[in-house]
Amino acid sequence: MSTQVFYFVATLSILFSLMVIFAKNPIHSVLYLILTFFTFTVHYVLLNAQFLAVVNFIVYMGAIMVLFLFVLMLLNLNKETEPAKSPLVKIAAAIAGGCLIVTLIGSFKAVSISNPLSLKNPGLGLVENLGKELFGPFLLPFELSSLLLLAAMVGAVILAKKDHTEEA
Amino acid sequence: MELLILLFLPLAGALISLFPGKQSARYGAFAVSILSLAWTVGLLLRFTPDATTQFAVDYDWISQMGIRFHAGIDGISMLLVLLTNLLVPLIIWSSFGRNIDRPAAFYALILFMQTGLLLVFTALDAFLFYIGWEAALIPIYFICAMWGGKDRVKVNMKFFVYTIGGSLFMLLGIIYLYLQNPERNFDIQAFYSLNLDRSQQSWVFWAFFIAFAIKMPVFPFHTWQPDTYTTAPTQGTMLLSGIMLKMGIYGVIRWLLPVVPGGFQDWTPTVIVLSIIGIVYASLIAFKQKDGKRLIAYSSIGHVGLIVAGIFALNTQGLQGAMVQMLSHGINVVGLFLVTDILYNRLQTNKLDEMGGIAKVAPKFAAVALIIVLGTVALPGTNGFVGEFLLLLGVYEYSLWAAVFAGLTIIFGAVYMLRMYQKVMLGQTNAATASFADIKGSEQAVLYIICLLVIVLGVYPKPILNLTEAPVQQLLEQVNQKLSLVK
Amino acid sequence: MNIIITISITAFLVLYAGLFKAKKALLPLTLVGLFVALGFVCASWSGNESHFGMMQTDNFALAFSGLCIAGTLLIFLLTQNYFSAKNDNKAEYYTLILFALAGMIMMVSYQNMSMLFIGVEIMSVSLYILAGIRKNDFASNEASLKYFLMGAFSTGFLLFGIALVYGATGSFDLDAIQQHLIDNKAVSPLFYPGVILMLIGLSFKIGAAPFHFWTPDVYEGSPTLITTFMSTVVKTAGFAAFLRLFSGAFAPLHDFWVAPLLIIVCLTLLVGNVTALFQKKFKRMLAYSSISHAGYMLFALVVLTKNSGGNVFIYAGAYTFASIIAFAVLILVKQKTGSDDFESYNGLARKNPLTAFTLTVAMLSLAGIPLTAGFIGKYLMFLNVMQEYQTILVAFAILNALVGFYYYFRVIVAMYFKDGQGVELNTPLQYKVVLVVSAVATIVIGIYPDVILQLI
Amino acid sequence: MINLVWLVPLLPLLGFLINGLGRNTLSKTAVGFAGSTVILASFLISLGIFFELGGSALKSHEVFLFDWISAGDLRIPLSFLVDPLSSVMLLIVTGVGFLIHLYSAGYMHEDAGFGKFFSYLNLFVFFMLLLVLGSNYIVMFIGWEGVGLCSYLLIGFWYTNTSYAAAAKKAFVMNRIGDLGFLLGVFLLFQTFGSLEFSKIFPMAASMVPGEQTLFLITLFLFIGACGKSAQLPLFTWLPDAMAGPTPVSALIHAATMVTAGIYMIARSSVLFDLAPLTQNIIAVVGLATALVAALIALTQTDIKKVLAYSTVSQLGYMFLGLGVGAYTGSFFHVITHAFFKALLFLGAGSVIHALHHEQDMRHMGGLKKKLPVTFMTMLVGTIAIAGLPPFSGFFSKDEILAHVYQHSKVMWALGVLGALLTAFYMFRMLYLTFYSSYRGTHHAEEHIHESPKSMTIPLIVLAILAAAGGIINFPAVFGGGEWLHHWLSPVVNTHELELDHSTEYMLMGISVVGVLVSIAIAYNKYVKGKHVPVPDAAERPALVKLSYHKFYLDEIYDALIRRPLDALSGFFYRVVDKKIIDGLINGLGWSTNEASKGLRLLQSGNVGFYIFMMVFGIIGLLLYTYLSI
Amino acid sequence: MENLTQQLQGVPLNHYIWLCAIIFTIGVVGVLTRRNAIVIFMSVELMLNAVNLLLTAFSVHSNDPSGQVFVFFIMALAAAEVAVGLSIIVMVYRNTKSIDINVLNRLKW
Repeated sequence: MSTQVFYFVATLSILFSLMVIFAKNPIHSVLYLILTFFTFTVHYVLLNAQFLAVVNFIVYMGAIMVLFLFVLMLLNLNKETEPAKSPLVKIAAAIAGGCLIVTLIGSFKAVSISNPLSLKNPGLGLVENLGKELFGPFLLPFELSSLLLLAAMVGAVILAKKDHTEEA
Repeated sequence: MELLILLFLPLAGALISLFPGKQSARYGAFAVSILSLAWTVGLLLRFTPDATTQFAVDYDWISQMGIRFHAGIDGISMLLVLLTNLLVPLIIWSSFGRNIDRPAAFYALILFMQTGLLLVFTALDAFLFYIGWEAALIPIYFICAMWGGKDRVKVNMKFFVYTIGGSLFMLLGIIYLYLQNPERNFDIQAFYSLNLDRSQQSWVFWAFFIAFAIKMPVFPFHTWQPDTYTTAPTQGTMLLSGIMLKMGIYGVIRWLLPVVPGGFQDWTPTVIVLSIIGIVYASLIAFKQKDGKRLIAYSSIGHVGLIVAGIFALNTQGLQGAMVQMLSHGINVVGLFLVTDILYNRLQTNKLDEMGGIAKVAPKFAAVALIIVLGTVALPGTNGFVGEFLLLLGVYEYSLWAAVFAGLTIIFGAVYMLRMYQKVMLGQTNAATASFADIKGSEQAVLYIICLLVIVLGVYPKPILNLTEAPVQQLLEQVNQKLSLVK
Repeated sequence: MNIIITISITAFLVLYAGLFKAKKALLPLTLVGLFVALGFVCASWSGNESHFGMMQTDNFALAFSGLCIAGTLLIFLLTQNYFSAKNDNKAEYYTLILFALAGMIMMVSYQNMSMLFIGVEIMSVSLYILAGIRKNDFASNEASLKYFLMGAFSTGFLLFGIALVYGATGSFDLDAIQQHLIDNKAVSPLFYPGVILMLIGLSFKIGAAPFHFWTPDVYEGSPTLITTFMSTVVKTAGFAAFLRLFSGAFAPLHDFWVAPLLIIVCLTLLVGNVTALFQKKFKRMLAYSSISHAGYMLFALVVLTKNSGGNVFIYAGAYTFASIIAFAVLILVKQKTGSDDFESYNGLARKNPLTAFTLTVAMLSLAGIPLTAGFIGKYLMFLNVMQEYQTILVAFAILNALVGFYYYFRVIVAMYFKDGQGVELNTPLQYKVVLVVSAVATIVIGIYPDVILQLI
Repeated sequence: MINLVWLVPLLPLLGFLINGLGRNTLSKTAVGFAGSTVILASFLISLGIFFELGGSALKSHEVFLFDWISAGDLRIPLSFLVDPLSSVMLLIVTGVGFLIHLYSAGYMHEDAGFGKFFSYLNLFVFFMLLLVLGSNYIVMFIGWEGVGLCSYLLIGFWYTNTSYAAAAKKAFVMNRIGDLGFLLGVFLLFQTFGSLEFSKIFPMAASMVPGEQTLFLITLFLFIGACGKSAQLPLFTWLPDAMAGPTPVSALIHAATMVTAGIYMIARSSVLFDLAPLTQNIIAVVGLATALVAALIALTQTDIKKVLAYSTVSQLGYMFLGLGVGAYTGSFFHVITHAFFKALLFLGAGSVIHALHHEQDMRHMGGLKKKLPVTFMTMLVGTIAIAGLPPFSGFFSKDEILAHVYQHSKVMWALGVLGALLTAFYMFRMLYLTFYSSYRGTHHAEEHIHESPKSMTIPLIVLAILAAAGGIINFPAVFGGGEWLHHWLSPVVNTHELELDHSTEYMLMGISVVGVLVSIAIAYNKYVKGKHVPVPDAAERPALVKLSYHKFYLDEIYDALIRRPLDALSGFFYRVVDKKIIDGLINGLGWSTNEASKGLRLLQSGNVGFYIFMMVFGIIGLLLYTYLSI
Repeated sequence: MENLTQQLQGVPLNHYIWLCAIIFTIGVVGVLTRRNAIVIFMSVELMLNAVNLLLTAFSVHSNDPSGQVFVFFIMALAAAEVAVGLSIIVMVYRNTKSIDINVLNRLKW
């Protein structure tokens, strides 16, 4: 048993994420993405980051992905309308991706951290612990991220709103 | 303080002349330039012709970077200040009969440039020197590009980029010297006392020399010059050839020679060969030029080549010759360009083939033009001879063969200048030149003054020689002393 | 801290004012807010206050905050006559700019990478929106989407880098990271790709090659006012953020990241200058010029000295003032002629001497001609790298600067030396103020930079 | 009087200023009066100086005016040197000059540029006096170049004629070629002796070893200078062309004074030249060659002034020949006598031309003996003098030279005599063609022929007397003469005694006199008896005659060897090197940047996908660096 | 649950890094290959999630909660970005009736 769960879930993550980018129909992509996110939630659980697991589940799968779906439906894009990119581009992309992964992993080549993860503090990922961190040292960024959300809100409203007035 | 007034009087004049009405700009600018000339003469009277720097000013400027507003005048500077402040009024005056579009801007730019030039000639801080160097370039670019002739935009862009490219490399050299200087400042004395090794000197030499070589211009760096001289408005050409060109020569004497004598020495043969090629080459090209302005432009390259060769020969005669010749060349070339301007103004062409017989209808004009031409071909008794003689003597002391080839300028100069004179003035009049009006008014006044200078300086050049004698000697001693220290 | 609060509150007030249709109050309100913020900048000068270990309002931060606020102020002044009467989005416009400004204040003063991240994102998100705020304008849409897609993409790299750095050092705090680097001779190999990825992420934000591709398109497509904002204030803040990280926390690893940085610098200079040469549109040319200036500003990182921050500040200041002039004139010209081609500048100087003169000053400054602030900036940059005798780099930069003269002078040539239809721009008072103030600042810094150098 | 020497050149300068400034306002009489009077005054002062010098024990006086140029150890004062050599030369210049001024007042009376002409003449005299009086090589050089300038101005006096203007330019440029040599010599002198003062150089040089390389170079350079000014091979072609100027100019400049400057200079530097035997040989050969070539050319010329011009070149060749063999006094003697008779001949020719309304072609003259008696008589005197018949002046001076040549080399002497025979032939040919037979011009023109006015004939007469009696000043010892000039000059000029015995001298004289008489007889036979008239320009000529007629094609050769290659080079440099290569390189840089811009611009394709691709490549590259560097 | 996680703590950190790198790269490849703006955007989300997982793993490894807090911020950003991004896409779609990024090439050169 031991670590095999991780490898199984990891394989699933990779598989689903590949499906996301290879699915012809955008709707399918969304659905695979949801599956990918689900496997991520499992990873969080495995890492004992329960709070993140929950948030990931709610925010990503519950909110974000629904938003994606909604927009796709709204724009009526549930068809495989996307003209395939030329094979050249695909090959180039594959090579680029391959290179990227090779160099990326290659640059960790001397990673000495092959020691297994060990959970020193089982309560690390719990709400209590994170809450203390969040409202302690990270209070300022937390408060300021409200600006981010507000800006996004204002932006989403003005951009998505239908109007025909136009500035000079 | 006296120096500050000298430096900034034209600038103030430039600002003032921007504001009043269009016509008063002309007189205002002229008045200011005359005032500066008067002030210069005043300084000259109080000037003691020895090797010291006088009227020095030294203020904090950009203290964080070790930059000071440090300027002063010694004999060499005085000579060039005199040249500048003498020629600028003449140049302004020469434009009186011309219909100039946007006169306020025109005269303001000239005066602005004057301040830049004066800064160059008096700066004792390398940074200030550089600032002046560029401050003189900007206005002349505008003058040439705004009031120039055909292709002015393209030609002037080339000129501008070419020259500023050179000067940026000089800036690189200045920064290098600054960093080598333990006191971290740009003071000229500190630069003089630097003791770089040969290879450093060598490349600093080129960093500076390229800027100077382009400005003068020396042989392979000259191709901007004929085009620019040809397309620029005459006043612009006069400023360029009469004064601005001397910036390069002055730079060599003040900032190159004493700072990196080792590099100077190592590259002397190369530069002398280049300048002599320039003399022969430019003179030969001048032989067949059809355009008067272009012909003078090439002749100027040849003359400058001789000056450079004289300086690089590194002896008293060569340097003193260069001093005299700087002044003489400034006067002569301004005269020549004024002559072409008058021709162009009357005939609407610079083509020599379309002229002829003007001496018959405009004898006064022909006479003064002849005097200027003779000054240019260095006839003894004119200012050109004194300089050219000393320069050739200097070059001769460097090498017989160098002098033989450099001396060809005496022959070639006569060939192309007389050819030009013949084509323009002699022969029969044609339809265009038959109604050529003789000079009068400001044209006449300016040309007469120039002729007077040509002869007076040729007959009695002693004051000029005295002015620069002491600093030149000191320079040579300094260089020799420093050379003995270089590994 | 006070600064961010002031700006945020101003943003809220403006938003509400917009809600209550108090259009006339928007600009005064904003200006007052910004002036107050500027006042706080001055008040906390030399305070070097730490805010929860997340922000450090040291002089570096304050100076850049001040510059960003001042730049924004000038840009707000350019809103006169910019909006049509029927425009409903004016308040949102203002609010988003203010939000972005708040984000930038974080970027210039962060002490923790989370602040950097949030600051960057507040700014970016606001800008994505602002770029696309002309909803019916195809170019604006395109700019917005391009900016957004690429921005999000690059954010991924920035985050990946942050994650790796965190993995290597176990902290987001800059001091802690620096300490870690100093203490441990052998840094975790995770750190190196982390640094590189952060370099990539930040290079994107400042538009350095080869991550500059968004710049020209977005600058061209966005509303000119937003382009002004992006190319001046935003860029300045990006640099400050870059500098804070690399000349602070990552400084001990300078030898490692200087080589890729040099490549980036050279590419940026080359691409920016050479491509700008062939542009037909003034606006797009300015976009490329902003790329090339990013290259020059990165010089400060090539050789780290104690003056690096100050040097970038001067450069950024010079660049900001000059660009604001350029864009202000661009707005005026476009309003009159409807085009941002170089041709529309033909003969402009005859009827608009003041405008032409200030634009000339701006171009000279951008080109780096002495007696303008741009020269001092370039000089400082050259001086900076010459401390380690990077002669070849400087020579390369000089060659690029020469190319730069060509395109900067094109507009001068058009205005002064070409004959045009003699357009007379209607220059409102506020524009005149901006133009004159910026031009005077450019010249004053150019002639007497001591005023600023003594600050830092 | 010697202290007033500065007045000598100053007066003509004053005349120049008066005439120059007042050329439009002063009347012709006033101009002529002023112009001539100043020269006369100078002449009188010179005379005073001459006699004072004769009476004084000190034979060399320097009059310092002011320091002209000084740089380092170079110090060039503007000062005058009065010594036997310069005092004699002063007399010639001012004396002959005055006569020519006087003559010009009549000759140029109808010309519109009368005032200008006089001012130029005065200026010329000024410069010539500077040349003569200068106490160092540089002051001499001022005059040297100054006379060149005046020559330019006067040759091109009728500048509306393009070919005259071209001739003027040619003269100036050719002179300049020589001047460069002069200057180089001066530089070498300065380098060797550290001074340019005659009074410093010559004593120092006297102690040098003969035949030293430096001295050879110095003298060679100086000789090149002299070649230009004194129209020696290969730089003589300007002088015949210089006949474009008004005839008094030809007389003054191109016969009597300026062209002798080279001889004067070498005579002055005789100390140096004596120490450079190689140069002397070169001078002798060049002089002889010039004498012969010019004489051969003169044989077939049809323009009266051209004949005289070539005869001048030929005579100058003799003088150089003399200098080359060390006969400085002889050469200088010839300078003086030549000044008399050549001025006379030119003025006479001018009188003819004046009478014939500017007709110069001898083919259209003839039979003028009756119509122009004074001119004829004086010309006859001049012709005999130049032909070298005793007791006219030319005989003595030429024979002194030839005697020295004989001593030096017999072959050269033979060739020299040949030259003398040719001289006699072409001079009499000229005389016969002009004055004998009958008039060959139009009948209409014939009626207007009249003798010249007094102001022209008086100088002719005076000069004729001088030409006839001029030999007296150095009457040879062989005839019991005192050789006054020889003694007078000996303090300054290295004089070499003739070491021939009297019988040889008589023989030499005899040979040349007989030869001259024979050639005169041949000429008489051909042109007076045979009434031979040269064929028109276009007509066919025998090859040798053609060669002579076309001046050995020297102008054409120069054209092909120098002018055209230089012109071609000029065009090549301008169009190819300057425009294509150097400028092309620079423009090419700009062009390639522009092209690079065009290319690089395309990278910005507008396609987000492509952009991201590029970014990813950048990222991969940077990561690769990371991978490799850690 | 607790037991399970305890057992799974044996996975080496390396493998987390590799996993995240792979997912990240898949995201990059997605961005490269697709033309549909929404799918591209989803690929970006994939990249962000990879980072999230990596941060969490590091956080656990170094026993420091701040990493997880950072993940929280990233999620906040993701939400904001999605809101803005999707509205931009909607806006573009309104004008062009397409969300193919290749259509967006009017701004070039």
